[in-house]
Amino acid sequence: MYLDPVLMIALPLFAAFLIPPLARISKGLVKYVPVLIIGFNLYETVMLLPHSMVKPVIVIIAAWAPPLGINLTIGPLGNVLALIISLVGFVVAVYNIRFVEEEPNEKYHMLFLLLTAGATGMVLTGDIFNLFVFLEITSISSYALTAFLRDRDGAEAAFKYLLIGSMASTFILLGIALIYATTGTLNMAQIAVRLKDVDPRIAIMALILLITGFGIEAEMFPLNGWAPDAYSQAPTPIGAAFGGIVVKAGVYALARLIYTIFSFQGIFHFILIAGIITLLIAEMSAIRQKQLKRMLAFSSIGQMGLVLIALGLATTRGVEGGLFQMFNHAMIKPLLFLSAGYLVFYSGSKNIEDMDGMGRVKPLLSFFFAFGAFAILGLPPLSGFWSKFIILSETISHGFIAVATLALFGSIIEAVYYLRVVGRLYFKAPHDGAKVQYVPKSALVAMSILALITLVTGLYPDLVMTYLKPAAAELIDKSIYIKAVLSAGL
Amino acid sequence: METIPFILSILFGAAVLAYLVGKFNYILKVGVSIVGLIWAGWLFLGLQGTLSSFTFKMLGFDIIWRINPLSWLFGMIIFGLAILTAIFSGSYMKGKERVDFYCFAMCITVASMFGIVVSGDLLSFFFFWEIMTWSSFLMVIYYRYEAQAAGLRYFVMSMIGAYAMLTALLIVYAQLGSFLFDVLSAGWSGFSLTLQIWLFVLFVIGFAVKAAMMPLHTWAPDAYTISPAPFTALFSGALSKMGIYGLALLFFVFGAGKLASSVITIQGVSLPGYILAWFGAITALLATFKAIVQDDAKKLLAYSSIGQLGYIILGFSLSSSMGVTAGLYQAVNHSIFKGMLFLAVGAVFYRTGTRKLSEMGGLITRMPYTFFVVLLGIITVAGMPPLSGFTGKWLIYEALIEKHLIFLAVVAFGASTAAFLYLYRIIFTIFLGQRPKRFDEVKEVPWMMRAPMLILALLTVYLGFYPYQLLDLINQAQVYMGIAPFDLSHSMLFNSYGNVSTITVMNIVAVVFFIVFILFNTLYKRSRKVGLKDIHTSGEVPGEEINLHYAVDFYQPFARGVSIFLKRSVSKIYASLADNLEGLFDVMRYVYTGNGQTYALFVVIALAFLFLVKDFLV
Amino acid sequence: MKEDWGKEAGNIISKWARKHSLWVLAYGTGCGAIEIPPTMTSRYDAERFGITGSATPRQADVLLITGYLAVKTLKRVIRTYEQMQSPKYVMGFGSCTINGGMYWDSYNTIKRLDDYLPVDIFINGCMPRPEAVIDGFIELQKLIDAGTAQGWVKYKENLDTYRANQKKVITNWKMPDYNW
Amino acid sequence: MDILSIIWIIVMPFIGSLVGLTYMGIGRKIIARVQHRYGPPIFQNVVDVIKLYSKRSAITHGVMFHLAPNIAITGTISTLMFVPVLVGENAISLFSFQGDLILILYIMVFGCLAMALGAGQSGNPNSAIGVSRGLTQMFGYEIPFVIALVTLMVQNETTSVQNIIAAQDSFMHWNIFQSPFAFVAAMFAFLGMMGNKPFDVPFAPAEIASGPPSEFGGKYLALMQTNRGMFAFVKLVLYVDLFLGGATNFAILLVKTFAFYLIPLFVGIVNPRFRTEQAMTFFWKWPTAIGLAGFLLVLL
Repeated sequence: MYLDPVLMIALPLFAAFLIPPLARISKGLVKYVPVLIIGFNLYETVMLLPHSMVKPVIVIIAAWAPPLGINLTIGPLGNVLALIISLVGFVVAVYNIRFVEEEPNEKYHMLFLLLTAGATGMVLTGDIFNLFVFLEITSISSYALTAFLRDRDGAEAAFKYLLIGSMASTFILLGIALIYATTGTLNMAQIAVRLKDVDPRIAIMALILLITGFGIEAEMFPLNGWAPDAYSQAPTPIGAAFGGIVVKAGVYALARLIYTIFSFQGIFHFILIAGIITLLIAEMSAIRQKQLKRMLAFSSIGQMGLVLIALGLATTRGVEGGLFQMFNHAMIKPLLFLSAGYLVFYSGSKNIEDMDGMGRVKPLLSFFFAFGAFAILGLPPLSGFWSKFIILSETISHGFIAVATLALFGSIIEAVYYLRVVGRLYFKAPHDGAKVQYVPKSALVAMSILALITLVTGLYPDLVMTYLKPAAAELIDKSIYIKAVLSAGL
Repeated sequence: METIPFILSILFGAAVLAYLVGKFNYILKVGVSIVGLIWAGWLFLGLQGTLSSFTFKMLGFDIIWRINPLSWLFGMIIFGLAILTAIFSGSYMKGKERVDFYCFAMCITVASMFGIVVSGDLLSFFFFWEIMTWSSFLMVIYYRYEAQAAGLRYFVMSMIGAYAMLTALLIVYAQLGSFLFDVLSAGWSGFSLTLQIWLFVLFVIGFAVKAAMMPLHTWAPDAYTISPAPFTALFSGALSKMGIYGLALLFFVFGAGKLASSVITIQGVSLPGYILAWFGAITALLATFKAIVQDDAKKLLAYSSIGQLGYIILGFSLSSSMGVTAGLYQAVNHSIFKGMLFLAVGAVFYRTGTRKLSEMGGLITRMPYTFFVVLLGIITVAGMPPLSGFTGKWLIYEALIEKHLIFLAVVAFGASTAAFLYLYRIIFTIFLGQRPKRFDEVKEVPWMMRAPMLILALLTVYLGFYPYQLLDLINQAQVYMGIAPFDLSHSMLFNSYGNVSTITVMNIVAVVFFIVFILFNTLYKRSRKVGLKDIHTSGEVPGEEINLHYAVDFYQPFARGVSIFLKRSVSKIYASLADNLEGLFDVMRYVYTGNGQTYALFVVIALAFLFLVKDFLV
Repeated sequence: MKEDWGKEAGNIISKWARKHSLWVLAYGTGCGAIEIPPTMTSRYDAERFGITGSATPRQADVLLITGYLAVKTLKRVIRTYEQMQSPKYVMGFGSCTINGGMYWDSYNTIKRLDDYLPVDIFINGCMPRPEAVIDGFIELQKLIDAGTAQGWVKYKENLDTYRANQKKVITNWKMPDYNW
Repeated sequence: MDILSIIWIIVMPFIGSLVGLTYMGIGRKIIARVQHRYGPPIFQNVVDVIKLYSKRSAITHGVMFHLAPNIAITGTISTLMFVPVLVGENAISLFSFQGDLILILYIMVFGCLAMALGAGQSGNPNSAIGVSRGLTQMFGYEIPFVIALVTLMVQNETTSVQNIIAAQDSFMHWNIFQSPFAFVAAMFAFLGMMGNKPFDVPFAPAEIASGPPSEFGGKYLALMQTNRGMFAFVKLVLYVDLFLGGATNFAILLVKTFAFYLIPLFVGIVNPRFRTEQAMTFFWKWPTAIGLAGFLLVLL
């Protein structure tokens, strides 16, 4: 039984603004608010799943039926992504309970809630301008969160992020304006229908602008310059949230754009090539990194490259694989970030070389990190295996053997740098005076959830795949989506 | 419940259980794993001759697990060796740290190997293959601090192999739409020649890494050396056989053997097979050279293992009835003797704490059982007649000569002769010669360690008498693989070229030995037993501090003679390649400069680029 | 009766074989060593009597001591002798082994080898020529044939006496026991 | 199996060792004559062995030391069992109806390995050095030897010694003429196998005190010497079987084997000693090249 899906956006927004006053009443209470609210979101998305799988749930806001009014279109895709976002959000929120001890933590929680709300909005909305608005909400809270630690590096990273992010906003806004000017509508389904009659030159302009804009959010090369800095300088949970939430929303937007709204075939090849380049360059950069979180950031970009390859294939199975990869990445990368956060915290240094012997000193953390590393390398029986397998299988089926080979080459590089870190954790003698320390229970719970999901999905991938299949179908066959949205108004 | 998934769940369950209860009690965790392995092995033993299979769907892929004579044969290798090594490690690992981790990884490795042999489709084959890779990686890095480089190299090499295999199997899937072996064997001949060759190469790379074929062997010496001794036995005895099993699948189940007849044949051997045979032979020879100059007992055996696997590959790639029999026989035999040698070296390490050949000596009186095992082991490795090794060697040479592959035969013979050198070295420097004073109080290992070694040792004697019992099983596997079974009557090996009766050989040797022994010992008074140091040293009485054990640089003249082969090393090439690549990756610093303006510029460039190519986007 | 005959035949054969196959371990001490090469090589060719050099004491039958023995060398000689397999014979070569010869008053050489090792035959002279050496060997063969070359039995029986003598001159006695 | 062949089986080892030792004695005599000496009687080696058997005491260093000569002679006798001594009407082939060349090749090494083990347990560094040298040299000469054998096997399409002999039915069909290259290669290998100069570095008496057997004395050495004689005989018979078409009676056998025995002997008389690695690499140059040339002939 699900409540009104609008609550999934409204409640976090409302709660976010409620936090500062609440903080005046009780400092301790504040940190449980995100857990509660995002927990509700999680519940909502899970409850919605059976419904949206059958038929997209259209929520009409302000009594105007689509295409006239603003609406939430909770198709399988949106729902699955919302589930991913709330899951990651929930886990990160649980983790936050003890991690963010720093003042002013109410702002932190507020921004985090905003970020989640924005991302959820992005994936649920059926209106392209709304999408933009939610994107802005997400982005702005991200900028703020990047600089949350209020040190020099954080500020610099936030500034870079802000710079690139505003370029993205500009381009997206321009693109939307172009579309609106030619089609006269902002509803995505409606646009998809009307775009056929639009002068293709204008359409392609709009597409280019939008692709560039969303490509920045989706960490497509060469638009991802902001990512390494932002990931590594932001507080660790936020790094996890970037990987698990922001990027996922960006990719969602990109997918929606190229699959549903526009129907240009050439763009898929572009995405494919961009994907493989992104992957290779990211992996090649990652291997040279000296900072743990920065390395994870590059790895995250690399994984997104794999998702882009999958999306570029434009086949049902490929998209399924891509979505599965997104799901897995959303589980594994936060796991890595969260464990890395405490590793960095305890070792007192961001550098990989200072992680020596952590396996002795902090066995559980190191275990989770190693577990995540193994999962992201695609070692069975962990979930990363299946998504990688499907994507590569699909890539090769379509004759892109070279792409698959390059991707595998990237994977080998990935194995090298992850194992180097794992090696340092376990194979180097710990520094003098280090003693066994255990991390807070909340963090452990957060990481255990992620690890468990990774293991269970790996052993029984069909569990997730059942829900990804309709989502992929929605992307591939856009008529389902369009029909559902447009018929809702009748 | 179906037997195969049941066995798998026993093994995985034993792994997890051993890890969990391992926190509490030593006997419990070792006991759990041993009991689990024996239970699973017992169930598996009962599957002989049955064609049990288990099918289900996962992610829309058909998965099938089944038993056939070939997989049963390899499965028995795995379980036999795994149970013995588990018992061995029960005593060996006592008092070591992280035994729970050890038992866990051990059971997982066995489970994954079992999974590989029962897989009836490429997907689960690859799935278990990868599990095997990481679980054995966990074992390689057991001694954590020293093991990093070896572990990393092992893992990366394995990944390269696995990904080559992945590419191949995905290509197969793209072509046939199914991962099933049956579909593949039916569909292989439909592929174009180029595709067949590509698939062949990719699969061979995948399997050759595990089988440590040169030049993909560089992980093996270090990984074998550094892993805990009981596991090394399993590693070399069973895990490397998975590469061989893969090759068997590739040639005879997937149907790459058919590629054979369509292309050029050399002396009745297909070109790819012929090339592979050369790789095998060269591996056998060069690895043997390398083994001769090692000073680390396990490294020596590791190179020896690489060399022996070269023989097996050689046998398989001939694709003839005899060659395959030879390969399979040698595979089983290699598991037995390499298992016993690694265990024995482990036992020596357990008592002396060193693996350096030049530091040991004269342990024969201290560890007679271990000596006996090593003695039988080296006789078997050398392929000398009374024991089981001879049959394998005989089969390989007959197979080569039958095909008139004389150059290969000479290389193989040469490698086999060179093997005497390192075999003698290992038994001499450890057990014979002078004993350093600090090992005077060394004791024989406990029975829990002795028993597995002795069982394997007696097995070689038994097979020396009755090789046909093993050959029977091999013949069943060959029938499954679609190869004419090797013709054998009881205890007689024969082909068109010659024949050997192993029982006669054994009997002659035994009878002559005992006659001479009795004559020699009854006609004479007992001889005087003298001490180790009581040797003629030009009348000098050697003091305790004088080293009379000739063990350092034992084959220095040999090393000088073959220095041309020894000074080049593939691993150095790989290392420099990796270094250069990493240096190249540094170029990426020019991409991610950390400068906001640059990134903004990238965005603009990307936009401009998109505008330029906009016609292609439509 | 029959057993005796067998023993007798065995004795005869073994005596004959021992006599015709003398493997010499030449302990090349002192100046006498120089006489051994001509004895063995083409000029005098001792090999025609079945006399060959042997590389190690384990294989040797005859210990040929070619000259004076310093106390230090005596120790080695004793060790070498004890490592030989019986029956074994000792041959003193030159005056030095008989009475010290020109070293009769040296502080550091032994004067009479027979005190320390059971010498079966002495070859007189300083130096004895190869002819004399070969003559010595022939004499030794005769002794073997007659069954009187029993030095090794003597040594075994009178080990205490020999040891006492040996220990008298060798002060730092650190040798394994003669063990049989 | 009739009574006669059983008798032959029992008697043959004795004959073999006697013949082998006598050849060695003759060899010593010949060497002496070349060096302008009179030389020992030709039965000198037999006398030596009898003397060694008559030694009253022997020392042992342990169980392998004790068993080594025993196993070594077991290996040699077993080899003898598989080599057809005489062919034709009065064939003496012992067990060699199964005479498989590969089996012979491997069982020949059996005794050597046992010797090496015994030498190892003696604890004398010289023995170990000798074994190390011997094995190194063995690896050298096995290459041309194997090349020759494989050539023969492929040429005759059999691995049975019986069949190889049968193929050499007339004088011109002897393998020495049929495959001269293989013969030359095998002859080089034979030089190494017999351990005469210039390939006597494993035993070098003046350098490492006769190498492996340096701790053996008395009955052990006696058994080893017997073994040595017999082993020489076995090798000679094998070579005669392979290259000279076997022998139909003892007279011919003795003539042929002695002819073969002379070759390493004469080479040895006039040559100094090779160093170990020289001895090994020597075999990889001309002998191997000649053998491979023979290969090419077979292939064509």
